[in-house]
Parts: sequence; structure tokens; C-alpha cells
Amino acid sequence: MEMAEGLIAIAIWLPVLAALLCYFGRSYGLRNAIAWITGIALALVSLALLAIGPFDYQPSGILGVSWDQVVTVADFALLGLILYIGLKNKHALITVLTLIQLVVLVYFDFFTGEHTAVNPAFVIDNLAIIMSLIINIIGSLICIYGVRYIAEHEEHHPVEKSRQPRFMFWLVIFLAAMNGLVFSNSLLWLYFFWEVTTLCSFELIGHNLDKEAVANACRALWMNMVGGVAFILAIVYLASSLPGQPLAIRTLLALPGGATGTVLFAVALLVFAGFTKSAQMPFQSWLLGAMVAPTPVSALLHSSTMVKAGVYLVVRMAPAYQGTYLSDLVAVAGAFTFLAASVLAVTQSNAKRVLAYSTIANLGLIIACAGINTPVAISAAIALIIFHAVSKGLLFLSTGVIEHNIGSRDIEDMGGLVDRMPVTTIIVAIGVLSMFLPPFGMLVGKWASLEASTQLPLVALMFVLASAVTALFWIKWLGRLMEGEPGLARMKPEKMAPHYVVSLGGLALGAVVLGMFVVPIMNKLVAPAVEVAYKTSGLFTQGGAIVAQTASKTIGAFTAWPLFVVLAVAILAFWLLFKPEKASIRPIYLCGENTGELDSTSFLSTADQAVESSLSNYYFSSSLNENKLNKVGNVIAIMVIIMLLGVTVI
Amino acid sequence: MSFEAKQITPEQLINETQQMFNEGYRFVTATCVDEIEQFRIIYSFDRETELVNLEVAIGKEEQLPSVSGVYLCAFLVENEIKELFGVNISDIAVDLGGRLYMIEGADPHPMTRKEKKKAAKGVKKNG
Amino acid sequence: MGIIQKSQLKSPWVLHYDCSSCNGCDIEILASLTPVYDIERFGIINTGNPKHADVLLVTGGVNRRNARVLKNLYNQMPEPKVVVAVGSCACTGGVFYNCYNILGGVDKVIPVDVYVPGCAARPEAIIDGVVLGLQKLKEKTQMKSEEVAK
Amino acid sequence: MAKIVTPFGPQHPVLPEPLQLNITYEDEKVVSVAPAIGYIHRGLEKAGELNDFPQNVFLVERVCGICSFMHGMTYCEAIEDIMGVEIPPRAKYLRVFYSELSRIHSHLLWLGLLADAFGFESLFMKYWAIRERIVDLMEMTGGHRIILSASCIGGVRRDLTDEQISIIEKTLLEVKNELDHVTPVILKDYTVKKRTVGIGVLSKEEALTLGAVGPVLRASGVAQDLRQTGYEAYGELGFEPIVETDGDSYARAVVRAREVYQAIELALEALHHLPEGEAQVKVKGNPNGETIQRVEQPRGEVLWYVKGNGTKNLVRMRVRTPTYAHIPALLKMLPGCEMADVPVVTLSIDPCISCTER
Amino acid sequence: MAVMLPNIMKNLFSRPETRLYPAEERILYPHTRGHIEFDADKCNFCTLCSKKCPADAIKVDRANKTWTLDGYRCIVCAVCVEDCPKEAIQMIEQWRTPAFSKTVEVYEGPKPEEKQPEA
Amino acid sequence: MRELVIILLVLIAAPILGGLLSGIDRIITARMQGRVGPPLLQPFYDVGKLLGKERILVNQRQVLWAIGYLALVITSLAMLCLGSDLLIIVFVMAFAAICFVLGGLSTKSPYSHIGSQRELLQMLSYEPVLILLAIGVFLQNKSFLVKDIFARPEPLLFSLPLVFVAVLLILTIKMRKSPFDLSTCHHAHQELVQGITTEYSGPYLALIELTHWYELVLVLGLVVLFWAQPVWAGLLLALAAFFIELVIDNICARMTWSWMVKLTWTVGIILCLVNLGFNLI
Repeated sequence: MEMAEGLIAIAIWLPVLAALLCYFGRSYGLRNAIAWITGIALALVSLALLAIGPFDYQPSGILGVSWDQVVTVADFALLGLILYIGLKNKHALITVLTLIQLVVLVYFDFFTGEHTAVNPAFVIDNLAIIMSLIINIIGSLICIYGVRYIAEHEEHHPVEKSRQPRFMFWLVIFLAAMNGLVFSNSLLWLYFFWEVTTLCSFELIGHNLDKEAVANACRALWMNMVGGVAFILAIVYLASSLPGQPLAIRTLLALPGGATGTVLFAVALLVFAGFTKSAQMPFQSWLLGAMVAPTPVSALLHSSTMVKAGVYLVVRMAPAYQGTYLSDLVAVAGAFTFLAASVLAVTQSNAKRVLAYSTIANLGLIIACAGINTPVAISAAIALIIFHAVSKGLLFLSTGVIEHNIGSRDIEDMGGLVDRMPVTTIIVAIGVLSMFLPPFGMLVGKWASLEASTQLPLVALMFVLASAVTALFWIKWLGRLMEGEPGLARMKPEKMAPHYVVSLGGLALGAVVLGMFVVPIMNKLVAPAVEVAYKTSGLFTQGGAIVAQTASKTIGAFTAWPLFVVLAVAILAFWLLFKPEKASIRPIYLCGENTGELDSTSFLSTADQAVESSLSNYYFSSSLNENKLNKVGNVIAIMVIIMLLGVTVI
Repeated sequence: MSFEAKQITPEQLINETQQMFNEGYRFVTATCVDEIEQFRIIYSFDRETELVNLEVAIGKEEQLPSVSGVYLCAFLVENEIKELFGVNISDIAVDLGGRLYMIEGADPHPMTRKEKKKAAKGVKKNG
Repeated sequence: MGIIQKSQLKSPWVLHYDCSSCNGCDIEILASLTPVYDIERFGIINTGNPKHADVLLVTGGVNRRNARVLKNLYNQMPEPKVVVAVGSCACTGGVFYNCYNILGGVDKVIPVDVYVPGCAARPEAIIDGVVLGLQKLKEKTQMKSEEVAK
Repeated sequence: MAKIVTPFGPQHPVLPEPLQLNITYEDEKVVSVAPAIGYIHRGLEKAGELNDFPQNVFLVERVCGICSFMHGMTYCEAIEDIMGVEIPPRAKYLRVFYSELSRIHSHLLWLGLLADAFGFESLFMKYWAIRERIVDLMEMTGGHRIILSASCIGGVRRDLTDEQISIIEKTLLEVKNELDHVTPVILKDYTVKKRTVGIGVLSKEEALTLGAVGPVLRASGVAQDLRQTGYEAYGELGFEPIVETDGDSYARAVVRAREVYQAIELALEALHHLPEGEAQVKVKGNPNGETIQRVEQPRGEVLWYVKGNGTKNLVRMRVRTPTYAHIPALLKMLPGCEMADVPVVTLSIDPCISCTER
Repeated sequence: MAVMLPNIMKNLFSRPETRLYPAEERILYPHTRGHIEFDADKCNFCTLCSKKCPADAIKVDRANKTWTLDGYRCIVCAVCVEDCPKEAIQMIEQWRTPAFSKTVEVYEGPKPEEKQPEA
Repeated sequence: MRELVIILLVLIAAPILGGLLSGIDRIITARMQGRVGPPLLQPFYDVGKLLGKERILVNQRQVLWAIGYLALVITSLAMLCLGSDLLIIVFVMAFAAICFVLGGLSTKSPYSHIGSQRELLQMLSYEPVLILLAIGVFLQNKSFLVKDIFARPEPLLFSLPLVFVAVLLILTIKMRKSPFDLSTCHHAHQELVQGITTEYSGPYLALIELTHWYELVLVLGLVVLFWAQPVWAGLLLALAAFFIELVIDNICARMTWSWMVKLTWTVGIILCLVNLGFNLI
């Protein structure tokens, strides 16, 4: 147990230390070394945690001061800092929201009397281990990628004084905050880490310091502060509703008969806080605004940290509100976000915005699963958290590479990239295909969620529509990348920095391998995490397939590896049976008016002038308007959220 | 001889055409006849099946203003006349630069008549 | 190979290109697709895409601008392929022999396998022409397989 | 927003004839169109100056295979006009009959092609099957399925026998009967209306200023039909132009679908009133002078200008065909419509590129 | 929506309208313009047909008494048939059959005494 | 072992059945149009001929996607025959269609590009109905497994009649028949030339043709599920559905993609929902 507790300390303190070194080291070599070493160390820590399994941990105080007191002081310091930011940027909303939190915190700490101490402060259960694996492996890969990326970024956008150390500081400290967040049992500690991630994301989004970056960073900050207010209010409510009981997650989950009354309202507030953090409608705009930040930030926010903190909280709380109307409404809200964000993604031609909307959509799906709140649904939610982190991290990182190479993040500028950057393109292809198609991991989640959703027809309908829309925006993008020059295949693998090779390669390999081993992952990792609260995971292994099962009956089956075999056979057949290299190459069909050369895409037109044919995806600009959709979506989402909070009061 | 044409000068052309337009006539076509020493161009207009013609005679090198500013739809026939006869028509709304029908390298202005010909049957014009 | 060769004779997909025809032969080609002549009886489909076609039906004499189109279309067709010139104009230029923009028959630009005379060629004649074209197709495949055998 | 730029033709399955539209799309909406023609330009007007003027009858019949008879007839009228020849009354009625037969044939052909343009294959087949019966009549009377060659300077080359007339009357009534089953599909079918109503709208004013003629003009609400001028025997036959007011592709289809019936009536009436006598007068000499002759073709007004100088070669022969007049209108109608509507709108003017480029 | 339905159902349950060419050949209408045939015995090599031919498909060599027809250029307008003073040219209903190569039909007339051709 | 036999049977029998069905399709269509039509074995001749043609391509990647399309369609058919999860079958079908789309997108040809975009929109149209079918089956059977449908004594058609109608609707899309022959079709006179298959030719086109046969059997297999016991009744039902599709093909004009999306997202989905709602009550 000693070693295990040491691991927790490392998981939280090592990134803090690394961040400080990055900040004060001020040399690329040093930052580079720190990123690699910390990354590998954190990955090993999380793997070690996996090997050890669940345990509790109560850290003793430091220099006679209890950690609770340290956290309280840190809370005030943090809020003070945010207040300073609000005042400095003359942002009234941030200032007011921070002041509210300060007032509530002061009231809570000094006027509500003594609180029962939380023991243990850290609970490392299966869910926490899964989250730490995501944070420490994927997050570390992103940091390794980031150290190189931000150096290139400054080459493209030169600044007087290098902001790289600062960037790496916030990037790495994010991991510490996330680790603390997922391990915390104490709600107050959780609140502290929660606010740290808010601050980190503010600093990272505003990295470029231009007007847009600062504005978007401020928007991210105030929206998350709304969540913060909800969180602290939830704590106050809980303190008054559950006198004499520790303010801990475990308390909430162990309530006999689940949460009721004001406790349920407090839980709803926590869920609401989760909504803001995971950028659910109507809070999606901060995450889209975050796209102005350098790519590693987006990758980090979208895959392993920040937004995952939001869904983590909602999923974590799920057993507490199981069987309530709140639960159903959470499902509706999540499913609505899933649908609306998917439709919005269709209208986008900016790759990062497509990715952002897709993230919002998938988080919606996860939250909806939490709301459905059956063992199968929760299993689906956890599976989605895992596989989404891998695929989305992969997609963001490769988009960053593409952006640095072609100087654009617009999908329409990426036509025919497969000839110029085949490796990156293939990695994007793996990312895209693994997002929503069998036999990859994400689909297990989607499949399970659909099987689980059948009891809530409205949610099921939105799932159905949204998953149909999903294919549209992904394939549009992938198709543009995949279109090759006419003529012989001229794919030449591009050169990539080792940082990129490791991070992209690692994640791509991860997406495929995790997909192949989806059965043991569901069995060994996800099922135990669900079984703690639900006694069953609803998903079992049977002859190499995952089956969804009720008490007596198998209701569905997901076969993973045979599909991989089929894909492998197809790729082999491509080379062996059809020998495409033996085919002769002809120009594309242009109604007979090709200008002549084999690889020409232009045709002769009016007055015998050559005209270049051009291609584009459909964006439905005449029928779908992003702003209008956002407005309508926000109104509906706000109504759902009001209902969601309302049902707990009634 | 079943048609009458009002004889006008190239300078009058635009005004006369504009008048036709104002009176609600539909532009039918322009016909160019190569009279060897000069070109005759007959503009035909129609209103309720009544045909009215304007006729312009110009020398081979003279410039003729385009009526496509009045009747946009005249651009096609003007391009044709310019290309096939080599009539110097200026300011056509959409000028195709002599590439309406022919391609680069073909005889320019194939419709012009060089001199009074005898029956040229069996002789291929192109070479 | 036997089945494939047999199939080749049973499934000639045609591509129709109108060079400078007066439409007479074109509507006859279309007419031969319609109920009264129904060349689908012989497995003939009008594909409209050179990459799918086995038989190129050309109507009309070649003029300067469409010569290059015809060449492009011919080049985009996969082997084995045959070209059928439909109508007198496609054979020789026909009544347009003395027009300044007519280069002559289709054979001025691409090799022609079968000539279908007539102005306009009757659907029956077009059917005969395609059937003759199939014989040529068979010869071409045999020649090719002999070459391969050598 | 990124745009799609693609050629539409010259070789394109929808277009039986080579015409290129270089179209720019946004999603599938047409943003702009640039046409390219010249794929079928032969130089026929020049050849008309090289040939003897009687030979030209056969040349001008091949300006276009579909309006073949009408071109031949108009050319003959022009020569007759210059030479002051009065053709016998029987020839006038026969010319009306052949004209209307051509019109039935052309409109049926077009209705079939329109059906094909919006993917209604069985309707296409049905129209073309009916059309075959008209083609049979043409073969029986004119001696050829497509190129009738019935007109000659001085009258009509092919007279009709009484036996032929009774067969024609019977067949035309049968055709009319069959059309009664098919025309409702164009007029009433939901999918057909969905694909044509409101597509490619041309207002009355636009139609006039852009120089539209024939069914396109009539579909935009202008009651103008050159047959009203009473050339040949039209003056003696009862006849009202068919007009629709919407100016869209549907209106143009309706005009033509109704004109088929009208043409059948006119053809039958012409046969009914067919005067006895010769069908042809001998014409001697060479034309000297110039004329403009206009006739209502299936596609609209055609204009022939002919100038002779007393030799057997003409000085100038010129034809302005209906499609030529419709190209500006087409360019006006296409932007704003869907990609799927491009063939429908293009066909709605009944394009005959062969006519246009000569 | 179902306006076409009666039509296709009627078609489905009745005999197809197809003429089964080449299995069944239709009797062609009399006076159909199929192709022209030349009878060299009747011809007086007046060259009228050659002059009238709009497609320049007939060539007559008066000196050598040859009459040449390019059947692949002929547009079957029947002008030569109508204008032949000797009725040496006849219109046959059967169409000219397709072939692998273009051939020119050359007829040699008997070479008796010279005849005065009509101008 | 039994499963291997079934997979082998699917591999061999399905294309024969599919080819024959498309031969029947062409004959019946021809008859409806008053024509004689091609011989019954015409589709086989077509594919045989295509196999013997010269191999031409625009770029090599086209082939990879075509093979992926074939492999995944066969997989979904095999899964259907093995009684697997209906939802997964729908998703594998989606993957197959995506391979087809990517095949079209893998060239720079405008026509195959537009065809692919339209195929994506077709997927958008039929996907919800297919998934709702699966959900409808689940609500009836409390199972997504196809083999449980066959174990059920009474036909699904009685409890899912409206879903059946919706499935007929999307069957038209899947069979590429009018009014939804939007992305690629056999008929020549299409504004899109041949859409996705424009740039495929020879043996590679044969591959796609073959896939269409498998797909035809697959979608008719979905119809069989509506009357799974006894299975011959299901087969009859599938044949009836097949005939209805041919009739619809011949009485409709081709529509636009926007109309298709509107129709399936309103009529199709509402039909399913009404049916499912009725079942829940």
C-alpha cells in the first residue's frame, strides 16, 4: 500500500514539479527532456495503478496543517487569482461569478460550522483508474507532441519573448489537476481541482494573446465559472441537507434509496456543473472558441482533460440519481446535444470546428448514457470516454500536423492530401473510421448506448438521427483527404519529428489495438467499474464477442475481431488478387474535354479556354445556418436544463 | 421580295435599336451578307408576328457598334458575325474572341466571299 | 476464358457520341433503345460513359472542335473496343462534304471498325452494325489472346 | 465557400447532342453557367452557296434531322417567293399535313426525352413507342423514317393516295387514344410536377427581351404562333395558339403536350380538306433577289434568309433556328436551380444544337 | 403518384411492342428510300445524276464509261432516280448493309457508239 | 462448423441469387416498358465481360475501397444469416456504404465526387429507418438478435406494419431505383453520368456489380425478417417487396436529394415512430 500511495503523490506532484521546471528552465532542450521523462513516468504510474487495482488513500497533513486546510487556502488563492483576471480584463461576468463563489465559500467555511472530515480524501476505484490511464497516457502523449508543436508554432508566429515555457507550464499542470480531480473523494477537493482546470484552460486558450484568443478565453472562463457557482452551491446544499455526514462522493453514492429532495437538487447542480465543463448545449460556444488556441491545447481539452472532467462528474454521480426524472432529463439533454452538435458539424468546413462539434456531440452521447442510467448504458459511457479520448486526441494532433504543413485548417484546402502527406492522412483515416464504425471501440459504446436507449424512445430517436448525421461530416472530410491525383500513385511518406511519430503513432496504434482488444477491455476494465455501483455491467463476454444481457436473455452481440479479419483480408486481396499496379492509368472523365495530360483535372470550355475543375463538399448553407441552429439549439437546451433543475425541486 | 428594311447608318444603329426595344419589339436575329465591297447587316425584329428590319451597310474595315447593350441576347449572333465574316463589331457584351465555332489554327472568317465565284461544286473549301 | 469471351459477345455496352450529325442518326440510335427495336435484347446498354463502353457509336462527320473530344473519348475506353460509324456523314462526311468545318468521316481521327451507311441509318442497320462490330470484337480478343500465348 | 466546377458535356449521357455548359455549383445549387458551343458547327451556310440551289433542299433538310421537313419547306418557300412561284393548293395542304406530322413527331420525341431527363424511364419508353407509329407514317408517306424529303421547289414531292390517307387517319386517332393514357402522367403525376413546377422560370418580360420563341414564349404567357400569319394553308384552318402563363419547365411541357393534340387535329383537318389536283409545279430558271421567310417549327420560329443573283448558286443562305434564340434564355434560367434540374431546364427549351450551329 | 401505373401494368400483361429484328423482318413500305441500284445497261452516261447529286456521291466518267457510286456518302435523296432520263437508277426498299470497310461501287457500261449526253 | 458452412453458402449462393434477381428485374422492367428485355442471364454476361476488359484506373486506391465494399457487404450478409445482432449488421452495412463512397471520393473526378456526396445523403436518409427497424424488432422481441426473430412464432409484419412500409421506402434507396437512383445507376441518362462508378471500369466495375448483387440479397433478407416463420412466407414477402420496388421504379421520376432527405426524415421516421408508439401502448 505504501507504494500505491506514493504513486498518487507522484501522479499529482510530478506534473507540478515538471511544470515549474518548464516555466523556470527556459530552454527547449530542458522542456523537451522534461516532457518525455514526465510523460513516460506518468504513463508508467497509471499502468502501475491499473496493476495494483482499487484502493483508498488518506494523505496525512503537512507540517501539522491538514490538507483540508491547505485546500481551503488554495481555493481562496485561486478564486482571488480569477477575480484578478476578471478585473484586469474588465470582464464583469467573470468578476461577478467569482465574487459569488467567494461569498459562498466564505459563508460555507466560516458560517456553517464544523464539517465532518472526509476520510479517505482519495478513492482510487476502477473508474478513477480508467480516467488516470486516459489522462496520463494520452495527456502525456499530447504534452510530448506539444513541446515540439509550440516550438514550430512560434516559428510560424514569432513573438518577442518566447511564451513556450508558460505554455508548457499550463499544459503539464493540467495533468496534475486532472489526476487530483479523478482521485478525489472529497467534494471540496474536487471543487478545487475543478477550478484549477478552469484556470488552466483559460490560460491555454488565451495563449496567443490576440484579441480573439483573449475574448474566447474569457468566454471559456465565465461559462466554467457558471459551473463553478453551481458546484459550490451544490456543496452548500449538501452540507445543510446531510448534516453530520462527510461531503464526499462516496456519501452520495451510498445514500439509501438514492438522492432525494434537496440532495437531489444538489446532485442536479453538480450535473449542471458537469454540463458547463463538458460544453453541453447551451455552453458549446466556449469549446468552439477554444479552437483559437494551439492544437495541443485543443487536443488536451477535448480528449483527456477538461471536458472529460465534466462527463466524469456526471457519470460518477449517475448511481445517485438513478431512477429519477432527473436521470431521464439528463439523458434527453445529452441526446439533444448529441443531435444538435452533429447537425452543426455538418455545416462546418473548418476541420477543428468539425472536431469540436463532434466532441460536443460525443460528450452529449456519454451524458445521455449516464442519464439512461442502466448498467449497459454506464458501461457504454465509460467505453465511450476511453475510446473517444484516443480517437479524438489522434484527430486533433494530426490536424495540427496538417495545419503546420499546409497552413490551413480548412477541409476544402486538404483535398488530395493523401498524396502529399500519406502517413498523416492514413492516421486521420484511422481516427475518423474509429470514431463511428465497426469494429472500432467507439462503436461498442454507440452500440451499447443504442441497445440501452430503447427504454427512452425520445432519446433513442435522437440517437438514431444523430448517428446517421455523424457519418456525413466525418466522411466528407475523410473523402477530401483521400482524393488522389489522377495518375500513378505517388505516395511518399513524409518526414515527421519523433515527437509526432510517437504521439500520432502511439494513438493510432492505440485506436487499432484497443479496437481489437475491445472484449477484454470491456470485461476487465469497464465491467468492474460499473459493477461497483450497479452489481452488474450488463455486458458479458461470450465466445469472443461482447453480449448485452438481461437477467435471463442475451439481447445483442458485438463481434469485434472477425471484422478485423475481414478488413485484413480485404487489404490483402487488394494487393494479391486485383493487382492494381498492373492497371493502366487514364485521365478522369470530363465529358471528353480533358486538356490532355494524364493527371490534368482541367477541361476546355468557353472559347477554348482551359478551366480547372474544382471539387467541394456539401455544407447545406442554404438550408442549415450555424448561427440560427445554435440559437434554436440553445433555447431548447436551456429549457431542458431548467426542467432538469426544476424536477428535482418538485 | 417579301421583306422591307429601313436603311440606317452605323451611327444610328444603337438609337434605332433602342427605339425598337422601347416599342416592345423582340430581337429576332441579325443577318450578315457579304457584298464583296461591303457588308450588309440586316437586323430583324418582331412584334406580334409583324417583322421589321433595319439594314446597315458598312465598309469592310469600318467599325460597327454592338447592339448587345440593348438586346443582351444579340451577343451570340454578333459573335458569330464577327467570327465568320470578320465584321469589326465593338463592345459585344460577351466577346468570345473568335472562338465560338472555330478553333485555333482554322481559317479565319470562312464565310467571306473573295470574288464572284462560279459554281464551286466538288471543291473542298478547307485544305 | 471461354465464358468471358462468350460474355463479351452478349454484353456490348455502347457509348454514343454525336460529332456533327444532323440528329437523324442520333434519334435512330435512341429509337433502337426503345420498345419497338429494344436492343437491350442483345444485352446492349447505352452507358454514356466511355470507361464502361465496349462499342463507340459515332454519328456525323468530324469537325475541328469535336475531333479532340472524339479522340479523348476513344482513349478513355478500355480494350477491347470497337468503333461503329453510324450514317453517311460518319462514314465520309456525307452531304456536308463541302462544308468548311468538316474534316471528313470519323476515320480521319480514330480507327473505325464498322461502317453503317444510310441517311439516316435505320435502327435495323444500326443493330446489324453493332452485330458486325461484335465479330470484330471477337477477332480482337482472339488476336490479343494469341499474342499473350506467344 | 468552396465551389464545384464541372463540365456538363459535350459528351454527356443526358445530352444527345454536344453542348458544353461549364457549371459552377455551391452544394448542388447552380451558381453560374458558361456555355461552349461549336462542337457541331459544320459551315452549312457556306456549303449552301457552293451547291446548286435545288441541291440545297437536301442540304437544308439536314440542318436538323428532327425539323428536317420544316427546314426544307421554308427554304422552298423562300425560293418560291423570290421566283414568284405559286404552288398548287393541294401542295399547301400537304405541306401543312407534313408540318404537323413533324410537329407531332418532334413533340413526342421531346416529351420522351424530358421524361428521361428526370429519370422516368418507363414514360420515356412509352412516348417513344407511340412516336414509332408516327415514324411509321412518315416512312409510309415520305419514304424515310426521319428525313422526309417531301418538299421540293414548286410543291410537294410525295402525294398521298386515298388508301394512305385512310391509314393515316386511323393511325392518328389511335395515337390520340394512346396519348390519352399517357398525357395525364406529364400533366398530373406528383413526381413529374415536383421535378418541373417552378423549375427554370422565365417571366413574360424576360422571355420577350431575351428573344425566346415558340413553345417557350407561349409557356411564358405570350400568345404568339407564326402559324397565325397563315402561311401555306394555315389561314384556312381553324387554330388558336396554346398558351400557359407560369413560364416554368412544367408550363413548357404542358404547352407541348397540348400542342400534340392540336397538331393531330390540324393534320386530320388538313387531310379532310385536301383539295384535288396536282401537288407540284415545274419551276424553271434561277432565283434573283432576296427574301426572309419565317415558319413556326416545333421548337418555335425559324427564320430563313435567301439571296440569289440569277445564277444557280445562291449569294447567301442563312438560317436562324429557335434554339439559337433560346440560348440566352437558358443561361438566364439555369443559375439558382439544382444540379438535378440542369437537364430538365436544358431540355425544356427543346435544344437542337445541330440547328443552332449549322 | 400512380398515374403511370395502369400503363405499365397493361404493358406487363400484354405482348411487348418489340419488332424482333433480325429474327423477324418487317416488310418495308413501298417506295421507302433504302439504297439505289444501278443498271449499267440502261445508262447513257449523261452525268445528270452526278450533277444533281447533293452529296457528290456519284461520279460518272463519260470517256471511260464508268459509273461510280460511293454508297457510304449517298444520302438516299432519290434525286438521281427521279431525274435519270433512262431510268437506269432504281430505289430499292432494302437498306444498305453495314460493312467492315468502305467500298466504292464501280460499274462499267458497254462501250458502244458515243451518245450525246444531256447538258 | 455449422457457421463455416453458412458463410460458404452465403459466399456462393448469394451472388447467384442476386444475379438472377437482377436479371428478373431487367426483364420485368422491360416488360413494364413494353419491351422484350435482355436474357435472364444478362447480368452474368455483363460481369463476365467486365472481367475480361482491360484494367484501367484513375488511381489505384479506388480498388481498395471497392474491395472493402464487397468484403463488408458479404460480412453483413453472413452476419444476417448467422443470426447476429441486427444493429451491428446495420453498422457494418454503413461501413460498406462508406467504403463505396470513399471509392468515389478517391479520385478527383467531379462526377464521382458528386455521386459520393449524394450517396452520403442517401445513407443519411436510410440509416435512421434501419436503426429504428432494429429498435422496433427489439421492442417486440426484447432482443436485437436475428436468430431470436426466427425463434419467434408469429410474424413481425403484424406488429410492425408501418415499419415495413418505411423499410419499403428505403429499399428503393438501397436498390438504387427511381425515385431515388441518385448517386449511381445503370440507366444512362443521368445528370451525374454514372455517379460513384463513373471512374470504375472493367474488372473493378465487375467487383461493384457483384457487390450490388450481394447487397440486393442482403436488403431482401431484411424484408424476410418480417415473416421469419415459416421462412418460405418471408421469401414470398421479399419477392413481393421486390416486385413493388420494380413498380415504383417505373411509375416515378427521379427526385432530388433534398426531397429524399425530407421524405425519409419525415414520412419514414414518423411511420416508424407511430408504429413503435403504438406497440408501446
